[in-house]
Amino acid sequence: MTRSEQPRLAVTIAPGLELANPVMPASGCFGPELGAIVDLDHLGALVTKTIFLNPRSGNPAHRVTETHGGMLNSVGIPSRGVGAFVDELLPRYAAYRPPTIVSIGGLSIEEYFDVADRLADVPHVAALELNISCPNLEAGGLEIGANPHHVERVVRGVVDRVQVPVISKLTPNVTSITDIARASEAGGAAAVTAINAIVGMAVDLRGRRTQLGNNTGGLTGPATKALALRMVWQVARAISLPVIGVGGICTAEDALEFLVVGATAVQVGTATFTRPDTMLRIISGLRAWLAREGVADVRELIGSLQTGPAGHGLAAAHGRHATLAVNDYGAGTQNTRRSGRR
Amino acid sequence: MTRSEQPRLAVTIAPGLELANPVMPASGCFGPELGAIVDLDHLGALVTKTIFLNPRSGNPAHRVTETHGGMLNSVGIPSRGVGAFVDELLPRYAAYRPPTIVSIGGLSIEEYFDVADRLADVPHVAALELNISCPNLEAGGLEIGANPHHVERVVRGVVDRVQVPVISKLTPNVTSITDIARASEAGGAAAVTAINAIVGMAVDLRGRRTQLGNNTGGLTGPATKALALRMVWQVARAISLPVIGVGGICTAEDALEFLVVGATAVQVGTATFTRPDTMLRIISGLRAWLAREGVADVRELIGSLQTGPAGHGLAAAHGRHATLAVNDYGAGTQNTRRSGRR
Amino acid sequence: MTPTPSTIPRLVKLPTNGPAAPVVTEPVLEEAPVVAHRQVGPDTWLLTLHAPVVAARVQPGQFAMLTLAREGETAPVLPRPMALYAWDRQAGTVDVMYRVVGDGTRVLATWRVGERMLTVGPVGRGFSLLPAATRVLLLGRGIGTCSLTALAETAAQRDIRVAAVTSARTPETIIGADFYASVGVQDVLAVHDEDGSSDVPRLRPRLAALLAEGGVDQIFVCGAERLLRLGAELGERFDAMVQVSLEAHMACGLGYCHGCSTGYAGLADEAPLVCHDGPVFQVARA
Amino acid sequence: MTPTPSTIPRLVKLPTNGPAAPVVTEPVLEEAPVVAHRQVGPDTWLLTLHAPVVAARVQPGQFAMLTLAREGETAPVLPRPMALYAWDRQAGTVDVMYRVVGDGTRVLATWRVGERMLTVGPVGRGFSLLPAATRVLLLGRGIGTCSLTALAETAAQRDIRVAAVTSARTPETIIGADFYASVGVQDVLAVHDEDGSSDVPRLRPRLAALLAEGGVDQIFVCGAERLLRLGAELGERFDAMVQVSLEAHMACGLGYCHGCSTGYAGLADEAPLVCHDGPVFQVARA
Ligand SMILES: Cc1cc2nc3c(=O)[nH]c(=O)nc-3n(C[C@H](O)[C@H](O)[C@H](O)COP(=O)(O)OP(=O)(O)OC[C@H]3O[C@@H](n4cnc5c(N)ncnc54)[C@H](O)[C@@H]3O)c2cc1C
Ligand SMILES: Cc1cc2nc3c(=O)[nH]c(=O)nc-3n(C[C@H](O)[C@H](O)[C@H](O)COP(=O)(O)OP(=O)(O)OC[C@H]3O[C@@H](n4cnc5c(N)ncnc54)[C@H](O)[C@@H]3O)c2cc1C
Ligand SMILES: Cc1cc2nc3c(=O)[nH]c(=O)nc-3n(C[C@H](O)[C@H](O)[C@H](O)COP(=O)(O)O)c2cc1C
Ligand SMILES: Cc1cc2nc3c(=O)[nH]c(=O)nc-3n(C[C@H](O)[C@H](O)[C@H](O)COP(=O)(O)O)c2cc1C
Ligand code: FES
Ligand code: FES
Repeated sequence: MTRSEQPRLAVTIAPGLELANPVMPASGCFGPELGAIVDLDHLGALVTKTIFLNPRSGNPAHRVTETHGGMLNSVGIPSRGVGAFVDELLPRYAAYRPPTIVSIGGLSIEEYFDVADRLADVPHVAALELNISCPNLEAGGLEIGANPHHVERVVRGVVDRVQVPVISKLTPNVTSITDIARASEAGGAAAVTAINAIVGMAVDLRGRRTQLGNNTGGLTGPATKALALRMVWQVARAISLPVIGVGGICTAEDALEFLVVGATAVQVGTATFTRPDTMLRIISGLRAWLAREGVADVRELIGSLQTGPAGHGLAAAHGRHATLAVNDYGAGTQNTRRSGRR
Repeated sequence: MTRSEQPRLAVTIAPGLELANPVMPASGCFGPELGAIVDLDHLGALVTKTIFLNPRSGNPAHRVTETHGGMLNSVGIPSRGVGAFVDELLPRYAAYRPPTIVSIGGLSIEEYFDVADRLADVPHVAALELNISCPNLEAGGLEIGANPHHVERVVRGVVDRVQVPVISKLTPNVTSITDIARASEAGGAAAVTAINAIVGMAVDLRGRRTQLGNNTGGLTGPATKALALRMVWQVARAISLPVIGVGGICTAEDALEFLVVGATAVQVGTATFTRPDTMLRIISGLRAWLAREGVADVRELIGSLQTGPAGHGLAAAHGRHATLAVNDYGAGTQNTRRSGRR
Repeated sequence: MTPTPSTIPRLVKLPTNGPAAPVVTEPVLEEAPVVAHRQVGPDTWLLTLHAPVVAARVQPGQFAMLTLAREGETAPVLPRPMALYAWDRQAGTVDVMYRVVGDGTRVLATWRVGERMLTVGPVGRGFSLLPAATRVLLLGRGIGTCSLTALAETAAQRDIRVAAVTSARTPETIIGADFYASVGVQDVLAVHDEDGSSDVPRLRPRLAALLAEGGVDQIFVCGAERLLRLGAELGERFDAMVQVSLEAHMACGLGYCHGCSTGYAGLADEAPLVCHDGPVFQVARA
Repeated sequence: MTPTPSTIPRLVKLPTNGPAAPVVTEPVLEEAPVVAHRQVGPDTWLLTLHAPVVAARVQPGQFAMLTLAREGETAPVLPRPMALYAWDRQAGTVDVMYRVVGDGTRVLATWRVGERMLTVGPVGRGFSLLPAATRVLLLGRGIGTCSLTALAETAAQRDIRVAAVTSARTPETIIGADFYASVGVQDVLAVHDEDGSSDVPRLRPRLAALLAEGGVDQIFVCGAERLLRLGAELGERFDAMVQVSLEAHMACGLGYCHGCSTGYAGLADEAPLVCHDGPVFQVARA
């Protein structure tokens, strides 16, 4: 690749669903309102907030607060219901070029099916993302997403009802995320998204109160990246579906790390609040990084991770030191000092 | 309480085990070596690194790295074995005034019992903390701590073998930490510690390698506080044992938040790396905070959390605004602006 | 949790059309250089940003979302909503006055002249000045007064007679009194807790006396519940429309995250959003 | 993962007693004010801390753990190990020279004179100068040279003849050449990659010629594997003891966290810890 050629950014996240680039919003952290200030036509896809069958009011205030390196939300997924979504909201998504992925939820397994039925023949729905993992709901949400049998049932039921690809969005609040990923694959999902928010809490010490009206909320943002990367890595190795990585992504480098551990595309949530144009910055950052590193196609990076101790001990440290020396074990047990940046 | 009186800091974390104050180190983030630069006699207790039956070498380098708001470690619990511990290490702990809690681990349920047998009649062991939750081990660790039946068996077996209180240390890497807490209670634990490290990962993008020699590692530090607080809150409500809170505590305020959600004492890990005297700062910070707030006994705070939307909506925000007005719902659905700090 | 009986007036959205509808403008994203930034009182700072499009569009009572994380940094993760205290459409600048109370504002205070701050604005539905208004009353407390200052200027420019209460805990923390005077507010009542002048029982008769002759068409409130109650009471007495600017924790400021709900709405319909349906609401007429 | 066959010399701990044992001192925790801090080269800074107890105790090759998080902050979470480049026991100051390469050192570069930095030191087992040594060779590359500078000064003070190679990628990034000259190092070989003078095939004969007359008693290495290999080779040839200072990611710096293992040891015994058993190790004699 010569410097002047543009690296290829397109990825395919499900059969028939090719995106112009691997960057899309995370559900609940996006709406067409953002189009007022950011050019949404550059995104890889659009993703809606989770839609329920009937209107829901969401949780009491406060619904968001800041924590160390992240935020907590207990928005509780207010929804105007799938009817109002199709009639009023979806057309606002359809006005943009990228495909729209519709996130759906349910307070019971049947509700997912009802929502899916309602969306089955609606144009401009490019895929469904099943939010089986929202930790803020009193019913549904966490419970369904934490049980592989329920997950498989929900996924299969929705897959049976719609023509478009079905993406299963995994909760991190489980002992084994790979079990849930496998259940999604068994149910016929075309891809999985990982991860949703981590259940957390914040305290107003002086008032000896919970900060959030709902007591607990979903922890998201940079503080969660290490956990999300680990889960995406595990999931990508456990199943053979494309994985959409999400959790703490703020920069092009963050996004690339998710690709390296096995994600095919990424979603950006909290970082869009920090800077409304984060997704566009990431897309141009990806392009610049790939060009600089001489990578012609972003797909070369997907799952390119090498594991284990590097150069058997010390050299793994810092990619940024371009001329990192290869260090070896001595015949004994020592390693020499890294010498790259010297 | 008059300003000149010292607030009472002593807490009881298990029958017969009263601590001068609620602050102790987290296992693996402490050693008598710290005594060279910090006066350990002021601590509430000392906690050893997890001891195994036989010597273990630990994981390949790199073993620690920094992440956003925290660190990852894949030290892998090197150990010289319980024999060397009793003969050489324990005397160095015994030289200090605070009681020593010995953390023990095992690669099998039986190994815990063997280590417990070896420690059963050893003086200067004030309590055992069972590390059933270390995420870095290839065997034992996560597996035992994620299964309530195994947890109950391990706890009961150790309780049967020793006279001292047995504390069960819970892993956060589970779907339901309360199930594990209840299993610990059922097994006869005198207290539980929550939480251990969260399994995470970091990537060296340029080198397309994992940063840690062991690929994944335990995420700890401030980034994890919101998750730890939530789990401690859930655990404290699920069982009737004292809970020792740990995860991201850096300041006296952090420690107090854990007490408010239900912890009886706290452990400090990562923050001791950031500042070796963190525990002493927390203890004097506790004293100052309690005096300032006119709280005569730190135990008044334990589990003092009020939940739900405050003043029904807006007033929960910021305890620091001392004269926070009580806001109410309107007969409709709105709330007025908080007025405390104005 | 069942809400306790309300002691504050019932609030509803401002109308979306008719004379009482606020002027709503499209927000824009600007990388706004800090052109001035100085401390103006105890913990209180005045920040001036060069954000010409925001300045051109903003209406009284609207606000901006400021990204406090510097380029390359991620903390503070959430931007902060800040009222636009004043602006200069010619110079293309907007002013924000804020009080340092937490981590966010502590970081904000470290921003230096020349640094570029991501600014989204103007956001929200601001105050609406009725075309027929001839006399208005502003009730502000503490930093909440910052939502009212620009309104005073606009009203004064329209030759509306303005009376403004600016209330605070101490004399030093009174906000906006000089600004009010400089833009031609006729009656500035700067009151505080130290001498008790901010007490409602003392304020009520003063305002009643002031408004006795000529009455009042609109009352605008920000920053304290007790001022809202007083405003509602006076509104009833003088048959004036009462508007109030609310606060809520926010993430997006644009209406899509649903983080800034005004409260708990029950089970079906969501309560209004402060950023999108407000921040200005009106007291429902009985 | 099976380690590939070793191409670097086998290293072992320095002895704990006898003439080749390093002087080990107890560390102390000081809140050390920054007394000077300036850029001295491309991305390279020199920091001077007032840490009188550290300065009084430190021995060449020891290091300090610096808390880079400011009071009230938690990032960077981990302190950074830094070699003590030089010190002034009289003035009670220690110098650290560092290169900005990552988040930690980027924060370090923002510290201003007067701020107090938590400093733990001296840490580790440093170089040991044999009582009988009359001539030593120092091989340093890049910022790794910072571990050798103080040793050069101590050796020169003991009238030991010192030859020092300081190697770098570019002429501008050469570290310590002036310092070496100023403390009386007889032979300073400043070499770099741009003109190829740092290539081992070119360096080897120069050093062999230099040492041909009088030989060398000890060789000290820091900062590059190829220099370690060269040092080991010369050590064999001249029958000199070879010591090398290693690096590892660290958390505690005191030997209790086991984060700084030198490598993978197999299944029973743990590999030595860089902070506690090192950072200086010696090349095992064949
Ligand atoms: C429409 C609107 C206009 C505002 N105008 C001003 C102004 O002109 N001057 C000014 O000083 N402040 C104003 N505020 C409040 C401001 O946004 C800050 O959030 C508040 O000052 C808290 O300071 P902090 O960020 O330092 O607190 P932190 O402790 O850092 O805040 C922690 C979290 O709580 C939220 N939070 C805390 N207090 C408030 C609050 N009062 N309102 C909203 N969110 C809060 C923060 O957004 C953050 O998520 C306004 C708020 C709103 C909604
Ligand atoms: C005994 C010893 C002496 C040292 N002396 C010096 C010195 O005099 N001058 C100097 O510039 N540097 C020195 N270093 C390296 C220094 O500690 C920094 O960690 C290194 O410069 C990386 O910079 P950073 O913290 O900005 O990198 P970051 O990217 O912020 O580091 C991320 C993580 O990797 C670790 N890390 C990265 N590189 C290294 C490294 N080379 N060694 C150890 N840990 C690393 C960090 O500690 C941190 O945990 C020394 C290291 C050791 C062990
Ligand atoms: C305010 C907010 C609302 C969210 N709402 C939803 C939602 O409706 N459905 C969903 O599947 N995930 C929701 N999420 C989770 C995000 O889609 C995403 O999984 C999570 O935020 C992690 O990504 P991030 O760290 O980039 O924010 C929400 C997150 C936030 C912060
Ligand atoms: C370097 C390191 C080593 C640890 N080793 C152990 C261990 O041996 N046994 C154990 O139970 N927990 C171990 N932990 C977990 C801590 O005890 C603690 O649960 C965790 O660090 C969370 O607390 P923190 O956020 O304050 O660090 C270790 C943590 C770190 C960072
Ligand atoms: S702040 Fe996002 S909807 Fe109001
Ligand atoms: S850094 Fe903790 S043992 Fe070396």
